[in-house]
Amino acid sequence: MSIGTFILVSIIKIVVALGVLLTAVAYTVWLERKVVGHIQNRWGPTRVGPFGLLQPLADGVKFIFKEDLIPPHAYKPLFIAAPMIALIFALTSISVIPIGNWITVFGIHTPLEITDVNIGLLIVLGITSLGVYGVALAGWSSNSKYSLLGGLRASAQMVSYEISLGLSLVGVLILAGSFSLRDIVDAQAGTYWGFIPRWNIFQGQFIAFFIYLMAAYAETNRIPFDLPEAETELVAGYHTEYSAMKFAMFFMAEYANMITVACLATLLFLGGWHGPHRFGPPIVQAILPVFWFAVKIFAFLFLYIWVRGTLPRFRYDQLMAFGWKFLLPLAIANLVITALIVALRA
Amino acid sequence: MTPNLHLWLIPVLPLVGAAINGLFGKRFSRQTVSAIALGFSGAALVMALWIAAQFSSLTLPRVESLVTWIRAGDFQVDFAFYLDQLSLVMLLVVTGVGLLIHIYSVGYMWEEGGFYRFFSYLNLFMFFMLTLVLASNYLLMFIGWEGVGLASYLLIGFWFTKDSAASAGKKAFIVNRIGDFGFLIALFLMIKHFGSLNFEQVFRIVGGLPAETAGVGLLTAIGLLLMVGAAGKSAQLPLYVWLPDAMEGPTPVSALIHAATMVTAGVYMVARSHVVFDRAPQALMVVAIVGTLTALFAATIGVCQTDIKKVLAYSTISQLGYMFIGCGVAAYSAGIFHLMTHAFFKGLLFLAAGSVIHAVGGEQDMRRMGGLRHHIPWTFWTMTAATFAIAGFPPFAGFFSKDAILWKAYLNGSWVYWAIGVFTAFLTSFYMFRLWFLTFFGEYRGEAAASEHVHLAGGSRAGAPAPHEHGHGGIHESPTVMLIPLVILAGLSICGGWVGSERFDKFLSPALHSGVTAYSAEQEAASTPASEPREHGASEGLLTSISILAAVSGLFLAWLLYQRRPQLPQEIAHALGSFYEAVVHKYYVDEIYAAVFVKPLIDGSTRVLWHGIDRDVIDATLDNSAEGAREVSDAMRHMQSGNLRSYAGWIAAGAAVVITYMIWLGTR
Amino acid sequence: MLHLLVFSVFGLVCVAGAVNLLVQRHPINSALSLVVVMGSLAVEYLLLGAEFVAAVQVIVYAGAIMVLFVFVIMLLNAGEEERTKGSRVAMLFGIPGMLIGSVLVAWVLLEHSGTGNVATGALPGPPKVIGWLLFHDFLLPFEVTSVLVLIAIMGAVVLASHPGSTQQDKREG
Amino acid sequence: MVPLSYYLVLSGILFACGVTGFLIKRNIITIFMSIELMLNGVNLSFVAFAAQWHALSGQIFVFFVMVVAAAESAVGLAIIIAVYRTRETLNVDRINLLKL
Repeated sequence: MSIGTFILVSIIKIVVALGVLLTAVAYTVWLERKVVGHIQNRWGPTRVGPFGLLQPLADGVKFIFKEDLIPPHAYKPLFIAAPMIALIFALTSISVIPIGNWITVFGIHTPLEITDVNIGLLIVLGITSLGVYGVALAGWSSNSKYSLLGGLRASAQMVSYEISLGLSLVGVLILAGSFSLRDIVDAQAGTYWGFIPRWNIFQGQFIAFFIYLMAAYAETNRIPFDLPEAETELVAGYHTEYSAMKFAMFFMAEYANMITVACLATLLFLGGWHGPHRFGPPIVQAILPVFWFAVKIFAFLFLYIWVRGTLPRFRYDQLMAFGWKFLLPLAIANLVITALIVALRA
Repeated sequence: MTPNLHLWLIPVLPLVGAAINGLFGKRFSRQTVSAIALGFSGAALVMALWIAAQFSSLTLPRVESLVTWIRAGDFQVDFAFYLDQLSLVMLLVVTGVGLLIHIYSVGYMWEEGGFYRFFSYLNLFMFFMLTLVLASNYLLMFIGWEGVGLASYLLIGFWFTKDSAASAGKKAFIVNRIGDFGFLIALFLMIKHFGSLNFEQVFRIVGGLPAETAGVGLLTAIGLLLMVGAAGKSAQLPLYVWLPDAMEGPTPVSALIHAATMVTAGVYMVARSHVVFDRAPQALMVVAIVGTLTALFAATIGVCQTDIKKVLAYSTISQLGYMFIGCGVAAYSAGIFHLMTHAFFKGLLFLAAGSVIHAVGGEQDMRRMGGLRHHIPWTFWTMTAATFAIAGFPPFAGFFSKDAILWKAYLNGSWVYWAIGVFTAFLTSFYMFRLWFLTFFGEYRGEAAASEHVHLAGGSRAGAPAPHEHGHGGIHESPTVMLIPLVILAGLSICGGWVGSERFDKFLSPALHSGVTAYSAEQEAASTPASEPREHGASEGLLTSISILAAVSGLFLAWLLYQRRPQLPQEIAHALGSFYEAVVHKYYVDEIYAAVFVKPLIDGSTRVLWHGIDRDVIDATLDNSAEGAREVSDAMRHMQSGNLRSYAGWIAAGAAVVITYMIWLGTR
Repeated sequence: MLHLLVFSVFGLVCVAGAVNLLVQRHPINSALSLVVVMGSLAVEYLLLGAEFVAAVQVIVYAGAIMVLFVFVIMLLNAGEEERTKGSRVAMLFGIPGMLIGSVLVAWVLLEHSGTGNVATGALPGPPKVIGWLLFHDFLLPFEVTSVLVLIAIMGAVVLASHPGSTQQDKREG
Repeated sequence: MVPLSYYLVLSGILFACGVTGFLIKRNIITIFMSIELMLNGVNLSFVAFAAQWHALSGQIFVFFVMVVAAAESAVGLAIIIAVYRTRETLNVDRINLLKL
């Protein structure tokens, strides 16, 4: 493949991926409002379009046209930069996430991801670990008590849970023996006794999945760990002072992060794009992996929203104690046991 | 392959006892402490007996290696244990007498402070002594050798708050060091020339060398150096001075360490190294001469001592001299035989003396005793057995062994050894019966000054916890726990010699046989085998009679002087004048040593080493440099501004200098 | 050529970040400049092939250590730097010393080691190999460092906790 | 193809910037960041030399440096917090009690 083709293909993929991602973000918001609405025994958005399907569009338009307020004592450069940082890092991490096998279109053989690197997981982790800057800086630069508290909480919480998150992944890495997301997915191909898929979650990584789930909720500042933006105590936490498109950026960043986390969960624990796909015509066979992938992400996001509609919020010291005194030891124990089993099996 | 005997357990068992008592004994009751101490030393005895029981079925000598200790090139030293007839005898003596004295000590030390400490030390001593006896190489033996010295030091200074006890401990330690120095050099010579310290290898190599009858060579040097070590440990001339002072320790210690076991280590070592001595007649001769002189010398001092324990101490030195005579004329088995019987009766003598001291409430001066035989009959009768044994009356144990030594001395050596030996035997008999009469017969002389002597006794233990406070109530027999060992030892003192030196010799001969004997060679040339027994038989009878006569005359003389005509000794003392003075003052040996060695040493180290070197050179250097440092620091301390950035500035400047220098070095 | 271009671009970003760290008076700006330096250094590592080092650089340095810095700045609400003149020594000796040292070193480096070229991705350090080295050849240093980290954790907890707060916790608990 | 010395010079510049920061900055947190900058400069030279000599030990050393830096910053920042509690300033020119 010549360098020109490479750049062309890459640009196409980036555009497509970004489009899909942003659409997904928009409709995750819609999904959340709908699902939470039904959980709370109401309808959710219904007015704009059928089933309120055009609601995200309307929201976007609203955000764009709202007045962009900047508080007078805010530290302006960072106040402006913070939401951008948050969104950029949230969107970037999708670039190394594969959504399917290699495909050949018009004689060009290319993977179904923006770029295929063999330390993909590390890159995702690195980028998500930078996402905390957006939140922290937003909280600080707003020069507001609520924001500062939210920012402090967010940075402490994210740094704390990042450790458990990373450790919960190490078990999977040991099983797959690679940092490449594609390799990890490939390691989960096949089934036990013909019907139990060899997903990591069924390979003894159940506890790891649980830890990942908890840590991921904390990393994305979602209920039950949404202390940084706890609206009943901090108004809206770190984005109290934000409005209009800047607020929208934080909002998009949060949902993009959710999707990234869902992608990672699917890739690492739920077998990625593997599923029963040995049927149908060739075109269906080519599309099916992507379909399974999307289904799993949808299930994961649904779980996210379900939890949000169900669980109350932690107290802050409970949150820290849970992360350091429960999740972290559990993650270490899981890691040790997994390593032992792998070592003994070898 | 014979089953493993686990020889290492024998020394280690007492060590465990020592460790338990030493570490936790403070919290234990006296009963627990004594149970532990007795239990572990008893276990060692049981093991020794078990080994003795199956002794005939063993192939000897037997070496059991535990682990390698040192390995350097070809040179290797193991923690290995060596069992043959010689070490078996020593093993039984040490564990048996040791256990008895342990039992005795329970009664003797019951009222003392530091009870657990005493038994911990005692067990520690057992450990080192058994290591010494069972070692299969000179280095391990040396460990035991040093270790018993340590235990001895600790026990002599057991009442460490008393100055005389503390300095006696130090004296024993230092004098022993002199001997150890010789021993060490002997070991170095062995390493250099034989490349090994293992008994088997050393003896094999030495066995291949010719006897140094013509001149003085390596073997003579080694032998003499070993003898220096032995003289230190076994209190021979000229290194005997520590033993009388060692009587500062508790009496059971004197019995166990300074009579029965430790001081005989030198004899054991000489016997163990007989291969070397057999090929070094000159060294052997030195051994014999030293032994003879010591025997006579100590005996004469013993005659005039008034402290009951001091008499026994000089008696011990004298008897050790006998053993060395035995070894010195290549009659090692006779020496070891005497060692064994001596362990019985001298241990008994000390224990009985302890019982006497116990009875009279801490008094040690015989002049303040007398007439005790009715008050303490058990002690009296056991002591009588021991006295007759040491004096050499048949059929007591001492007779057989002493006779064997004298006979061998006459046969293998010279009549001079024999003559002095007999004279010494006479002296021995005399002073022992003197002790006997003074202590047990006549009137009790302490009564009149009862309050005074208690006071004196208290004074003599100034500062130390008075050991026999409960003795105030008057003269009384010791408790049963102290009498049991006395009775057993008395039995051994009577019967211990019945085995006969011939049979003993035969039993030991595999261990002491070395092919070449310095004397046997000449002997065989001189006399035909056929005529030997008859000739020997005749003269042996004669000689035996003479020595019995010596013993009897000693008894008679003592009776005459101290029972019949008690005023006579004073007159004799006056008549002898300055000689008597010299003897009473132990020939001024301590004073001579103090003047010749100690004082110059102290003066030299005070003037030269302390004032000259330490104070004027070393201390001055330090003081001046410290002063200089302070002056420089006074100037420099202004750099210490407390400002972080200034420090960083200095670091950067310094780094620049270093970089510049390094680059200058690189481009030069 | 591309290599040199990328190197130069990120090297310049790097130096710019470092200089900005010095120039900025507000610690948070300095911290963010340092993050930029670290990010561009990660790219330089990638250029040299050390992908794992680059990833760890981002995760640990930029993602954890610098977050800690920002956190502390926020916590203490550190304001702009005061321009006190506390140290003449730093100016009189430190700065010249630093200049002399760095000029000398730069001269030596350019003069004496300029011949060897480093290819793009010269030495890939795949995680597997790195891990193998860490757990075999460098096991002892690894363990020692882990102990160091443990001590550091405890030290940080002890230092940062309010004096007397432990007793309070106990009473409450 | 980039000469090794370029990398080294870059690392040297970073190190020099760190030293300068240490010398001229007053805020103790910034001074701390200068130290991190120096460590980063050193790390770069480690990786560059590793690539030059094809020895992965260089990269291993970077990990150790990072771990030490992490430990150091944890303790150091804790110290800064403790100092701020008592002295209520972050200016090192005002924290100069440790002197004769």
